[in-house]
Amino acid sequence: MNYLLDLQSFLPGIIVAVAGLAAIMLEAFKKSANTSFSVTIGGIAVALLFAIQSLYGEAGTAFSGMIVYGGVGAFGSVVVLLGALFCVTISREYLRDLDLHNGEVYGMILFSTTGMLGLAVSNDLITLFISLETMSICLYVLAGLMKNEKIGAESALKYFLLGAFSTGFLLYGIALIYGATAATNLTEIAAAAQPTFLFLCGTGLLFVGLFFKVAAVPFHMWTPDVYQGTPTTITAFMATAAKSATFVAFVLVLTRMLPSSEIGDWQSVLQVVAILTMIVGNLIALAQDNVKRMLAYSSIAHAGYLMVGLAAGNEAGYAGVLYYLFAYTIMNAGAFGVIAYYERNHGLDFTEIDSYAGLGFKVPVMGVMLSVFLFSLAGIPPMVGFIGKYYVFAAAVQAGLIPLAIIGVLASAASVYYYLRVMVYLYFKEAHKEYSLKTPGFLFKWTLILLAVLTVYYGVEPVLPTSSLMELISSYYTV
Amino acid sequence: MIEIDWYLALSAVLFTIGLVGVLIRRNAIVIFMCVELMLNAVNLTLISFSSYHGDVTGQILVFFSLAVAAAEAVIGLAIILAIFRNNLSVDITKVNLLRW
Amino acid sequence: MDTFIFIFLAVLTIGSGLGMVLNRNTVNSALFLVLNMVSIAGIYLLLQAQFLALIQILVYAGAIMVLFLFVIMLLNLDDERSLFSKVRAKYISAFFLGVVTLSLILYSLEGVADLLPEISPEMETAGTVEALGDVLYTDYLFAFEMTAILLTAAVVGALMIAQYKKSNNGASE
Amino acid sequence: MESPTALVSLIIGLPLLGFLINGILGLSSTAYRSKKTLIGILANLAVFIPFLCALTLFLNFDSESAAAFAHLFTWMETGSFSVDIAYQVDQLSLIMTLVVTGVGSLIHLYSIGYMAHDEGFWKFFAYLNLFIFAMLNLVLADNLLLLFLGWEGVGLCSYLLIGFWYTDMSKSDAAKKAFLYNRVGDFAFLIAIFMIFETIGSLNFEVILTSLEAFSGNDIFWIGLLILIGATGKSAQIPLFVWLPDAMAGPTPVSALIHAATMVTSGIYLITRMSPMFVMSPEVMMIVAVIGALTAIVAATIAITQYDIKGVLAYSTVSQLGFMFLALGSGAFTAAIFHVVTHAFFKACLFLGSGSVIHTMEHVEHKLHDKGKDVHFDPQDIRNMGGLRKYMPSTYKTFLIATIAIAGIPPLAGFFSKDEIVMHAFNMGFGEYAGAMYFILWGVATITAFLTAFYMFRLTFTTFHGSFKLPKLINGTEGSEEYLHESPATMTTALWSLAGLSIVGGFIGLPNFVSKTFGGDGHINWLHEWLHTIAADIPLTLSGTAEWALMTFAIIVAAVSVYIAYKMYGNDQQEESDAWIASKFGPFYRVWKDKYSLDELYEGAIVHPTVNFSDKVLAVFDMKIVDGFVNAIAGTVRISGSLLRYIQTGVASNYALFLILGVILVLTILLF
Repeated sequence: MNYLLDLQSFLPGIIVAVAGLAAIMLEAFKKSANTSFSVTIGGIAVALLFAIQSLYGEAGTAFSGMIVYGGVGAFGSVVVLLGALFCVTISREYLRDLDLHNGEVYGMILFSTTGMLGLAVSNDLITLFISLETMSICLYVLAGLMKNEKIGAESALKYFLLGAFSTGFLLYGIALIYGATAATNLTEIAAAAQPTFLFLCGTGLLFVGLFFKVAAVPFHMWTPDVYQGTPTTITAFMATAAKSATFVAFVLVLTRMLPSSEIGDWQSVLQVVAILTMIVGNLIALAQDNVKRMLAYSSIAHAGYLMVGLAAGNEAGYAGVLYYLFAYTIMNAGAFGVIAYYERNHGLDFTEIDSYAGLGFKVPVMGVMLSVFLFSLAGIPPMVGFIGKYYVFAAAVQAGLIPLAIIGVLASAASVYYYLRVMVYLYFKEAHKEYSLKTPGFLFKWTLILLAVLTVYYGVEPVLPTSSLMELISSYYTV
Repeated sequence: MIEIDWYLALSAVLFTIGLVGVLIRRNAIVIFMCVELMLNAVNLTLISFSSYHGDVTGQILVFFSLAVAAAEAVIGLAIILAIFRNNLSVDITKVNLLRW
Repeated sequence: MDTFIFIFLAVLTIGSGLGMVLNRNTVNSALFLVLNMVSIAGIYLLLQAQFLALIQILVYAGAIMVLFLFVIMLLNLDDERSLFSKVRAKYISAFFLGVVTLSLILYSLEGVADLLPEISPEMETAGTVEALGDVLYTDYLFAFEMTAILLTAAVVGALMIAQYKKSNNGASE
Repeated sequence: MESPTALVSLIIGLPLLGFLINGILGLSSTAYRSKKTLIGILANLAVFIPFLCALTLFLNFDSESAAAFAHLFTWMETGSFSVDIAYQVDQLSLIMTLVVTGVGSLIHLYSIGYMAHDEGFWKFFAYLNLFIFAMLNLVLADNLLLLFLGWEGVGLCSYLLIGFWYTDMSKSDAAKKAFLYNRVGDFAFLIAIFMIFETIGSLNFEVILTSLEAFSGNDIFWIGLLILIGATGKSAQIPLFVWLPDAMAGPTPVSALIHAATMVTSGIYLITRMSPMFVMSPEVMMIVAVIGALTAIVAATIAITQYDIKGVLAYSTVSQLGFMFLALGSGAFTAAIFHVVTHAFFKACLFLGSGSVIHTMEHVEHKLHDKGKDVHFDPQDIRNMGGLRKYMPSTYKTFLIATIAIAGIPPLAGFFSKDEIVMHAFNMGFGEYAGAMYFILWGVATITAFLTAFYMFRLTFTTFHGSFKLPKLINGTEGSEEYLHESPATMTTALWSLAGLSIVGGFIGLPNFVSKTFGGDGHINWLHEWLHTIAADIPLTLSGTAEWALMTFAIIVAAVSVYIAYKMYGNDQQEESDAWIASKFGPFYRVWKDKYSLDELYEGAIVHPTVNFSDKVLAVFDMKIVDGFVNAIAGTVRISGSLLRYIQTGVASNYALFLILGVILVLTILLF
């Protein structure tokens, strides 16, 4: 066994973990949050480079089949690292204003990212479980960053209690699958799988654990509360990187552990949950007056669209999910970023939609960018969000799930209402009182501009056409 | 000789007791203890399968699950401390500022 | 003989579990949970998982539950009379949901005994520290390393959350 | 010819880049907005460099070259349907690109001076660049879908630019009107696109035009008709032309660029592109010709009665577009494109000249205000002008050149193109299908040509000859002629360039018969040679003598018309002469002056009855049933949203309850 080779296959994760340790050490001994910040950015950026490099390498398994490298896992790692990178770059100013800027926060973000990277490459239920827990434990802490505020502690408590509760189901699912197949490795399970009730029940409970993490209805209830009570840039991190990692793990489970649809009717489960998620997420989002909470429900709705791609169960669907994750990471990080900016100026209450009246003209570039991100989230061409939706819905149609696609399109049409509502407030309502906004800092502003440019650019030229994503998926068939 | 059914059923019953406990209790610490009970129940299932399969993987998984439980306990109790400081209570029905 | 021990332990486990859920005193609940964990450790012995039985007592009953008790004492939460849910519908629905979930799980266990009739003879050696350590540091190295990160993160995270009114400007403490 | 991808990317990309740079920087930085020189130069380069690129492509191309394609990327792809961002470089698209970027560059140059004092300077140039980008997409697209995107894009830009001074209510109304009338046409065009896709399964021009036999005669008729309706919307033909005169509310360079030289000719471009299909249906051809001739004469008669300098030019544009449609309908696609080119030159020149005049008249008004005189007058009303040639010689000379060109006096540009059109219409009179009709159309065209020369010289004489009338008409404006001045160099440069083009522009389409008469080989019509692979022209069958006779006749008509106009308006007799015409033509004149009451007709015949009907009948139906239904759905959605949110009680154990419900749901689906 060549450990060096194994280590190399998880190089991005190792780099991020080491950076995390460094960030905490720097905080402890040098008391320098800025150095930690630089280490964090540097670590994630280097990890990102290695992840991109492995995207072009060949696929295989490492650590005695515990993880996969290359292929879908590499793509997932890239998306996770992108999400982490963007969220960290927009975090500094925001956290400073909240008086939360210190190295431990970055350490937590990095450890959490390590967990996500493990999740995105897991080829074994044990890896999946441990990585998921590493990610979650750090997220519980991050959710409670504003521990001296009532809502901060509350969001951490809810996230933690329900997260631990769902972990119970996840672990039970793994136990039953193990009982039915005597294996935890995904491919070994696929080889040993029989359509026994034990196995089906196990996969069902495993799904529950994953559904919880991606905030699918009816496992979504924690999402709005936690998103609202978490510092906004950290919310962006949860909504993009964490969700992407879990969805990639989901894709790995479906393609590697459950390739045969004859054993169980997983597609129906995914379909029902997708429909529930799209409908409930969008309906409640319609009734929200808090922009941050609205975005939380919208992220639930987006989990529904992603689930449509999973329910399609074909390569096009999985490829669509991967593309959508990329798109979603870009546009959602951007949207949360702009909201964080507005919030930074006027405190935490400044997420009520009423306070957005007339904001669009204050710092025009921010207003325009928020509009771009919201257009993209609403799936209006030529934004990247449209392309993502198009791919997953087209895959559903290809798989013959036409009703599902129709519900998806209707739901996303309804979603236009609440996204545009924010824009109506931004541009067509009179501001209640005169005030000025802080000028956004250099890094913050240009990160958002980059995100906005990417949102439009990938909407106009989707350089990651589904066919090459499909190759990523099929590259795993032999390993 | 005890058949595996009995172990599994015992485990399922314990799991359900924990589950119902989570639903009916209002004390955050007790709810958390119920979750620990659920995890224990799952560990029992894993060890039973491990023994009857004669495969060590299940025990390894229990080992990791113990580590996770320990980590969760540390974090969870810290969060409960924070809640207590803010609310002077650990009653979760009173922790409902975030809703709707 | 095994059977009697099992029945005894099973009754003890279920009883202590119910005791934990139903007792109004938080300290008592915690003590019931300790009892529950010890008896589960006994069942592990029946299943020939000696090492894990030991850890169960050391880690769970010994470390984790002491932590629980410590926090309960710290917060002075011994009595919870007022904290019991008064809504009867909630009990009924919780009980109902519990029964449905339990029956679904039990339903899925059908036929397992035919597949796995008896404890594998390999367990004589498989439950020992050597056997576990052997695979833990080779086959499951990745998970082991990830656990290391997990525990580090948990310790740091707990500090972050539990620190009281830390002034955060530039980490002056 | 090697692959044109790089050059095409530049041609398409630079205007977009210009739009993005000026748009984003202008939006984000107020400091940038005041750097007008920089903004102007960037915007100009963003059009001028593409012009040079197009010129390079053009010089490497000859009339026999096969079309070259630049496939930039595939936007989306599923199954047989793909959206390709791909461009087609051939003789036709090159001509159009040269016109769009060439005239576009000059107008951009002119705008630097014209808009110099406007607050929205950066926005104006950003929009203009965006327009050029959309227009280039339209003319270079290799498939109907991309063309349609460009088609919608130019519509959007036109809407934005007409309403550029959106604070003025009437201007934003004009923008809305343009938008609405265009939507009607676009809708028809879209249906045509669907029909084509359904039959052929592709929207690529090459594929469509090589598989025309797949269409039944009926299909061709309906598709042709729908495309025609689309074209009448964008190119302001009967019945959808009423938006164009109102569209002159926008800044004058916009009128010159969009509503005279480029966007409004996109309908003609589209039909020429699809010409092999149109010639298959003589019925549609005749409808096209009739619409064109009718529009030409209707607009010309209205133009006679107008006092607004831009109004006259607007109706003149509609009328000239009518000529182009007549050409299309007569199978003279080359002549139509020829007229597009020459018209772009002289009409842009006229509009810019009028802009120069308006600019100076506004200057007079401002100066008077500065002097504390509270006078108001319409700076666009020609009755206030007169004698301007003394004060703005360059504007006068260029305006006069362009007027001669549009009037059809040889050897200026307008003469050749218009003559070719009229001749083709006459030629079609001998055709198999509806010959007599084409003779009538020829007559209509000749009368229109007469009217064109007349109203254009009326405009020129009234504006520039005689004496400055403002001081005589309005108290407090005495001595205001001292404020009249020539426009800045950026504006006159553009004017002179366009005037020069109006003089020589006609030589790209010299009539072939002239050469034959003098023993040549009959191939001096360069444009005809250039486009012969694309435009499915119906050849002329007239004898040389007949052609000479027709041409001479046309020259005489134009000359007589100019002479009459000179006699009537050459020396300050505008008021008496208009009155004389009014008395002579009595009821007709009133109809012309009321613009055939078309706006009122649409209002009365369509809008009012619809409103009445809907008030009386539909309203009840609407309120009780439709509204009820819609409200019920919307209400249900909103209420269920509002109710559902209360599931979220904020108590964690309730959340756990739903989680368990989910568990039961999942397990039930899987196990049973």
